Amino acid sequence: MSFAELLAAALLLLSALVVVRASNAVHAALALIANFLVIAGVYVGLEARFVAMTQIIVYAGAIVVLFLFVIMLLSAAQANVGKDMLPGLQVPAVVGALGLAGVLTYAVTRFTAPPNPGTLGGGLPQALGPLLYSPEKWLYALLVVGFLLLVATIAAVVLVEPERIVPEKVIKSASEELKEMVER
Amino acid sequence: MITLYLLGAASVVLTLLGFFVPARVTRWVAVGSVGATLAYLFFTWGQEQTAFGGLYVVDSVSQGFTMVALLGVLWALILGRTEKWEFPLLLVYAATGMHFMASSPNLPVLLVALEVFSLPLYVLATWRRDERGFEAGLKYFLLGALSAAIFLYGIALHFGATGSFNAGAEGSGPLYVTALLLILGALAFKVSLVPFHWWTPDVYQGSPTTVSLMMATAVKAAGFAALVRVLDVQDQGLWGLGLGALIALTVVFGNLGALAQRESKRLLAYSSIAHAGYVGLGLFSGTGAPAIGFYLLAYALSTGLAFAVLAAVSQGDVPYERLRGLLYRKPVLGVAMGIGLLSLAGLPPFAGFWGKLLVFLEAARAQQWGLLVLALLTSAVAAYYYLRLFNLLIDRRQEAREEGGAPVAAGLAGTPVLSGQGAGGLSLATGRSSTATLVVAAALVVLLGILPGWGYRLFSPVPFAALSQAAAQPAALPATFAITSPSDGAELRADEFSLQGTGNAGETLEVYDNGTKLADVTVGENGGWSLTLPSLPAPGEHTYQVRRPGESEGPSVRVKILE
Amino acid sequence: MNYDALMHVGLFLPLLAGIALLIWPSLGRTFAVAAAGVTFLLAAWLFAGAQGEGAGYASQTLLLEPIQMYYALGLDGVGLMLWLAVSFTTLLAVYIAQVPIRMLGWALLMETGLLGIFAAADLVLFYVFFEATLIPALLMLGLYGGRERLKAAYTFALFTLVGSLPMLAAVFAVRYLGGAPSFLHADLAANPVSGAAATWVFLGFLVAFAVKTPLFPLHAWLPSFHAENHPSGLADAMGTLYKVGLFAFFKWAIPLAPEGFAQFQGLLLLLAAFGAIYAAWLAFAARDWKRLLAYGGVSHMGLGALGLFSGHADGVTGALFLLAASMVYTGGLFLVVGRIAERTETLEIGPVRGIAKSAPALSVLTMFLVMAMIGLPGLSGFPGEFMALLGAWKASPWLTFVAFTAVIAAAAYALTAYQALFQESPNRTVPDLTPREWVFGVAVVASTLLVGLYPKMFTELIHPVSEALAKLLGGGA
Amino acid sequence: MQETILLPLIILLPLLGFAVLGLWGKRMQEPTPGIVASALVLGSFVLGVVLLAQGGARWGLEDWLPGIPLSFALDNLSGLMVMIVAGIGFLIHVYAIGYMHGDAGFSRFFSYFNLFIAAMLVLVLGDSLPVVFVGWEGVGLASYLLIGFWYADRVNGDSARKAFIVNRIGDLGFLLGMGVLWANFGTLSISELREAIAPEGELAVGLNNAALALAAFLLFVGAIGKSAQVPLMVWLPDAMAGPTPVSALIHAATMVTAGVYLLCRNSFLYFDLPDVSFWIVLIGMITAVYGALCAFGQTDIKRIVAYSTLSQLGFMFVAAGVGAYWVAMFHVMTHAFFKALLFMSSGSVIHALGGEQDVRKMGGMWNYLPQTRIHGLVGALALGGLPLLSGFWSKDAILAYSYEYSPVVWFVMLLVAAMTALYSMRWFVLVFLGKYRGHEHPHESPSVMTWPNHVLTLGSLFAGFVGLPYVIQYKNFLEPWLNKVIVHHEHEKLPVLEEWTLILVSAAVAVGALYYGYRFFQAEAAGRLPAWFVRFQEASLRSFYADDVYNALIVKPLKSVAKILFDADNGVLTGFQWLGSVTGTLGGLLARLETGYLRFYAAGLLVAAVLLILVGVIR
Amino acid sequence: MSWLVVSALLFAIGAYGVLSRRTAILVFLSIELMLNAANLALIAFAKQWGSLDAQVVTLFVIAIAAAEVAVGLGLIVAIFRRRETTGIDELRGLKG
Repeated sequence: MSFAELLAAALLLLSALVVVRASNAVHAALALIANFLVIAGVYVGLEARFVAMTQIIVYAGAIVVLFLFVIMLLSAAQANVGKDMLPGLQVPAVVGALGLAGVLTYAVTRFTAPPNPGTLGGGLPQALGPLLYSPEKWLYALLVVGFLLLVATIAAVVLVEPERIVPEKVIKSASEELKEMVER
Repeated sequence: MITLYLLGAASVVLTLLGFFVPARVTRWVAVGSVGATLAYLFFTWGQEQTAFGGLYVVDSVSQGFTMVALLGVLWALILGRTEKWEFPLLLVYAATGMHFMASSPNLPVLLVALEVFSLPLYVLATWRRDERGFEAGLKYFLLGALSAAIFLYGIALHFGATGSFNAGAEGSGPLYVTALLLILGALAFKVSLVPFHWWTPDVYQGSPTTVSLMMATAVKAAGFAALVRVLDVQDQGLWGLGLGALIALTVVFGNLGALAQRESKRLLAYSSIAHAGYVGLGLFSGTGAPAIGFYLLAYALSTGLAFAVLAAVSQGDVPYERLRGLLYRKPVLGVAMGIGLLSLAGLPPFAGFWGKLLVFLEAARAQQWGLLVLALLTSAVAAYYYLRLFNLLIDRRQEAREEGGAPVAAGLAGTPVLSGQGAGGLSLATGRSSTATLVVAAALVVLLGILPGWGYRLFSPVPFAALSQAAAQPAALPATFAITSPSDGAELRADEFSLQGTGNAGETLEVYDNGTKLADVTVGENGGWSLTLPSLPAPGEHTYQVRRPGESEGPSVRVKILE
Repeated sequence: MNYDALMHVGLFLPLLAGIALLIWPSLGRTFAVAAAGVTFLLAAWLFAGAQGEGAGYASQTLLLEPIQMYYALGLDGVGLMLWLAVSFTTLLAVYIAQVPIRMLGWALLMETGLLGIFAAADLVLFYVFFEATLIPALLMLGLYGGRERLKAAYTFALFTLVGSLPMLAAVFAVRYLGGAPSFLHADLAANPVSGAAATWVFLGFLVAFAVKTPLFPLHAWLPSFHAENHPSGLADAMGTLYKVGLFAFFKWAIPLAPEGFAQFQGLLLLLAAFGAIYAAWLAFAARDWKRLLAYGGVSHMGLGALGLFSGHADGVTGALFLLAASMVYTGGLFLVVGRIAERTETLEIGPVRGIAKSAPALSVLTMFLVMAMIGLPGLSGFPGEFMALLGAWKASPWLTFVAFTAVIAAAAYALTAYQALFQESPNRTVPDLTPREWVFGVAVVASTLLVGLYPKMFTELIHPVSEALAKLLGGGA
Repeated sequence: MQETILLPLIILLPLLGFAVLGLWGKRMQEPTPGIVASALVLGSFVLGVVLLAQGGARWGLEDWLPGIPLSFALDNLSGLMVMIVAGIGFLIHVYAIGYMHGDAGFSRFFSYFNLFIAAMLVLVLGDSLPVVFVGWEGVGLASYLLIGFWYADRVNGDSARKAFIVNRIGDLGFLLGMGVLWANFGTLSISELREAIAPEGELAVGLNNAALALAAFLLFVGAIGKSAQVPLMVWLPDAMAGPTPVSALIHAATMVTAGVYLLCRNSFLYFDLPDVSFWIVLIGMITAVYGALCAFGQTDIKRIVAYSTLSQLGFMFVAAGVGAYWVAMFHVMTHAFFKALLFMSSGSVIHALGGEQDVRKMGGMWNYLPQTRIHGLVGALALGGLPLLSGFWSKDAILAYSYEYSPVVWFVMLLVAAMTALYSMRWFVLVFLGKYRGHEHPHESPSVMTWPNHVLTLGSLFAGFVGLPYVIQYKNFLEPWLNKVIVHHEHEKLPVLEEWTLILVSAAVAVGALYYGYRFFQAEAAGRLPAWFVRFQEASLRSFYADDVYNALIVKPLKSVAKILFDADNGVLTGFQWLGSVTGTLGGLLARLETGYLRFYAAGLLVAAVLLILVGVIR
Repeated sequence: MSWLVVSALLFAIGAYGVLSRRTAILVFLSIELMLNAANLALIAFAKQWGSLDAQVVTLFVIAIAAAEVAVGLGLIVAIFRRRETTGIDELRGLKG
């Protein structure tokens, strides 16, 4: 592992810890953006330039910004609001995380590289394009992801829709119900 | 392919239609389109088809499980009468998502499909816009996202170990096992096997009853479709123990937890956990898919009946008191609920029994005796709480007083009593159409109970002849054959000498002497074979080996021949 | 003459009639009696038809192809006799019991279940009928029972369910360890399970059938089931028919796992003998007629079980004959007790005395049935008990002695109760038998007498089958 | 021995009577049911005698039960019994027409009476043991119905039930005996058993003696139950609750002797089993002594005669025990005559005194009842064993045979004979002599009651001459006739001198006891009995507290244990329910795992994932 | 090759974040972190296996994350509007 890679790895882990431990939600979000930027760099190193670009533009640029926007909207800056109802959960959290890390590293380090890897061609869009859009390859998956985005938008709209004024008919019957309740 | 087009077109059309026509029309268009897809599926049964380079596969698993999923969605559509047109729309989206999931062996597509039908569910869970609805939605969302992350990491490791994204890829070594188990964990979350079931009771209780119905039936079907494909791996040893532990816990927790419940929706949630455990039993033997399919169909119909009746009683909580003496107040609801409960308990004349029988047979075929006995004992416990509910129905004592003072019957007729209901809230499923679904479903449960053959044929992939032949030979056990005499290292004189050994009844084996093939031998009915050597062996060291035709190694015995 | 068609019609006729009654109770009792009557005639016809070649009938059609499960019915001598007993008792019950019409519907449903149990030639089909009969019985208890009916319903349902689940495991084990190609009785019997598996398989069957015999520890559900049921005795008569344990042991448990049976034979004989004397003793202390008859029934079945488990041909014949005969007279007694309860408004033994003075015919009828129950020779109780004794003696003399002291206890509790109700100085007058009850009385008396005096027409059919079983167990004739 | 359908007809006639009278009896006027019943019994008597004259008959139906034939056989032994049952039965039927005059259940009585005769005939004619058993319990049922005939008051009902239950205890012995025979010989037909056990009068070689002894003993237990021997004798005195003809027929002449008949019919079983025979003799002796002692203290006229029956049955069992089966049957015949006579004359006395049964309120009947007094006298003397009367000959034969068996037995039985003479005189004196202590105005019974007594008197007088001892040159008819059928040891004759001394000794004892009794009990009539005798009479009245002992030792504990078991039984049920509640609480614990905290769920999820992978990877 | 170890550690840290954070938004943030760890692993394996498919899948994952965030934040906002809090421990109505 070259020096640059070591540095990037350290940066990644550091920023991740900040995301997880920061007391202020905004700092956590910003640390996450930093994390994503470093990862983009690593992607470039791993010959996945297009993915690195999307990572920066979509992931860091759009998603985390949305987070920041929502944090501001709900003025929920201070991270740990309310009393901690489950103080005892810290121990399983740490033990669980360490266990997970241990198991995953054990598994990952058992990886045996295949004999004849193909060439990536730097993960450029020219190579990814045909893969993405040829019916034999991933077109179907793309369609499904498209559908997913449609669903996501409708779902988000429905979630945050204010109470719509309801046409006349419904309210009347509701009031009747009230009168009836009162008489009984 | 047509089902894909139908569902896709329906979703798109409905998305646009919603703005122009009143909610009632969108609801019926949605019912129409899902019904059409269901009909189409039914008529083009057995036609296998793969498209999009293997990413979209239409086989018996896809058709069967999609059918069950669409059934659940259709039922929810009919029961869910609401003012806001988005409700049927989201349900159709979920239906399409489930079809995606059921008909693709590709892991990333499974993940996306998982998201496609989960997102609408998160929203539907909060539909009643009340305290508990939002809580259910949030819990389901965050845990769902967490499980998606686990699923994704599983896919990454799976790719690392095998280099392919297809579900049934062969692999070995700790990386592959970890990948498989991560995926198993994520899917276990979806079908609520125990260590991953945490969300089920709270979400079923919090969300409106109609949505819970859809969750209990359709989501489970989609989840198991994926599980069937993922666990189609030949070497069962990899995930056998893990799944066994999951199922054992599920069956115990699901049933015992249900004993302590006081509210019927939460009880049905626990019962759905337990049934997920029973279905899981079918995953062990390779040929389990049709049995699992049939079980899910029977389960979907029975638990659907129970939920539909609860939906007619109230969209919110349904404490036991509300059901007391239902048979006398609302005979149709009472009978439907009765049939549903008895079928869930697995009593014979109903479909539930055949489902259980078939799944247990699969477990027996896979020699999972421990799990089988545990499942049987816990289903006895299950019988108790179903019977307790059943006894409530036929209890003649005083009528239950609904909290609002209005006896339950009145509550059924009027529009929902003002309890923080948004104008678009779900009204009670007491319309003519919902009672019609009850009757149809009850009839189906009884019909499948009497003629299980038809139901099973819906799910069995291989044309019948092959399957029955497969079932005929006693047990497709992992190959165990050996030479029993002479024992290893024995010294024998040349004349009194023949080879004996064991194997699967009716199987042919090849006997080799020092690598040269001596003769073929067929295993007798009692699983034993014997061969007297054609030519007297030359004195000296001989290693006799018996192999399966077409394999290179097998158990062998070293024998020293004297003069 | 296509007898198989008769068999199928006979099996499902009560079901259809029952459903029709449930939906349109306005059809009335005559419809129910007609349905039960036709079923009885069919059973009699089948029985007569089988006299000749003595083989009986069998028909099978594939029901669930992948697991080789058939809708297979097979009626040999034993099956025919039990069909006759079940259909006759149901006809009597439906004819005489004063109950809401819908309850008759449930009774007819239950009749189909029972006929199915005796006719099933496929293990899974047997299990289906074995469990399906539970539902109408449970509903009759739950819908029309007495005050504590829900508690009784729980115990009854749970005993049966928890009992029959190990049996489900045994069903799988028999098929997959025995290596039989299908679930048909012939195939399963052809390659029975052997070794340690046989013990487990038999244990599975044992638990389920012990609940239904009922053998000692698992009889706890019976008294509350009968005490809490509808006072008319209809549900109790049908409940008595549901005591299929002995038949099930005979047809399924023992042939399928003979080695398993050999291991449990000692324990079973002990339980049977103890059950016989224990239940008879309890009957002595029972304070109401229904518990008395319930315990009497348990004691009787204990004697039968002793005969069956002896493994000798005559013991087995005795047990099966006793099973069929006790269906008729114990069922009849429950119905008569129902009629008495309607006249004296109470089932207690004691408050009402000396009604023989005002109802002589009723007292003679009850005396007749009581005598049949305690096994007076010449009536249908005796041949079964006697053959069971002959067989049981060869198996274990001491247990036979202990068990058959129950015969003395039977005389004690039955006559004490009879005397308390009918004989002492009358403190009430009750109306005597109505014409409908006369017909019922004559039918019961005639059948008990005929079967008691001429048991040959049944034993001839059963004996070859039980000899085959005895040979299987090496017990000899 | 010809195969004829007429044989079952003997049974069907009275059975027909039972059915006809049972169903349509109510419609007939007063005497017709009695006449119909008596005619049917006479019919079967005549049929029996005719068939017997033709050398017996046989009728059988194969495989009534698998391996067990339904077969009847009439040979000399069963012929004798048929004559007793049908003959004396007919006389008692006629007598009953008079006695039951005016009773509400007149037709019901005669239908039960015919049922009894039919059952007794089945018992006697049955050639396979189960058929005998059908008759055996049939008579049990008939005696239950007849003892409890006037069921209105509780005492009759209780004694009827007691009789049935105690009989049932004996029947269990019979059943188990059959079980042993079936297990060892594979057949229960008497003729086949005889071939298997004693082909030419000797015990077949290589038989399993222990099983034989067990079977014999169990059948003997059955006989004890039916013939009211010592352990199971408590029901006979209470059986007097039934009408007097019932006591006369059932508890004197026929049913109680069924036990003796059973031993004689199966003599091939007993004749070579010394230890079982010893037990028979022992129990016979004890019963004889016990019966005699109890008879002294009784105050009810019928109970005196009942206890005397008990004692005479003891005699018969001793005869069977010592191997003299034909003598036992001889005593059965003579006893039937004079015991029926005694009962019927008591019946006439009761009838005359309008139902009064207490001897202390009787006396002086001599001058009120001209005919009954003769019957009473002859009956008492025959019972007492006055020489030349039938009683003497049969009792003397028993004493002779028991002397050969063992002098001790002979001496005890001689004592009992003396006591018999004493209490028979007590009976006669208290009823007929002295002055009338009651305040009814007795009148003689109608001729329909006295005529049968006349016949019986003749029988009591001359019945003895069919079996005179060899020393008296007069030909002995009974012994060869019966021994053709009964398997027995060749009995070598006693020397003439000894035979005569025995006869004279027993004659002297009888006459002495009779005379002393006549004198001694005049005092009781006048109330001047010695003190020790009065105390003895109190104990004897309570039949030496046998009933109280039985109640205390057996009946009460059984009832209380039943109560305890009854409550314990739903203990078993609560045991299962407790199991249910345990799973319930366990369920409660598991349900509480759902704490409701989302983070708790997330933690559960992740920890589960880690464990799952660990399980997968490590294994 | 070491990137795999890094991704594993990142995944574990994300998991710790999910368990220790007490507001919905930050829990969601940690889940995003875990998703990213998975992406990193995918890209690393793509490098080893030399197949572009993995990179295509990474793109899909980013799209899924976007969709999830849209709905998730919508839900959180809706809950905030109703209960004025983002703390997840307060939402404890359903239990048992």
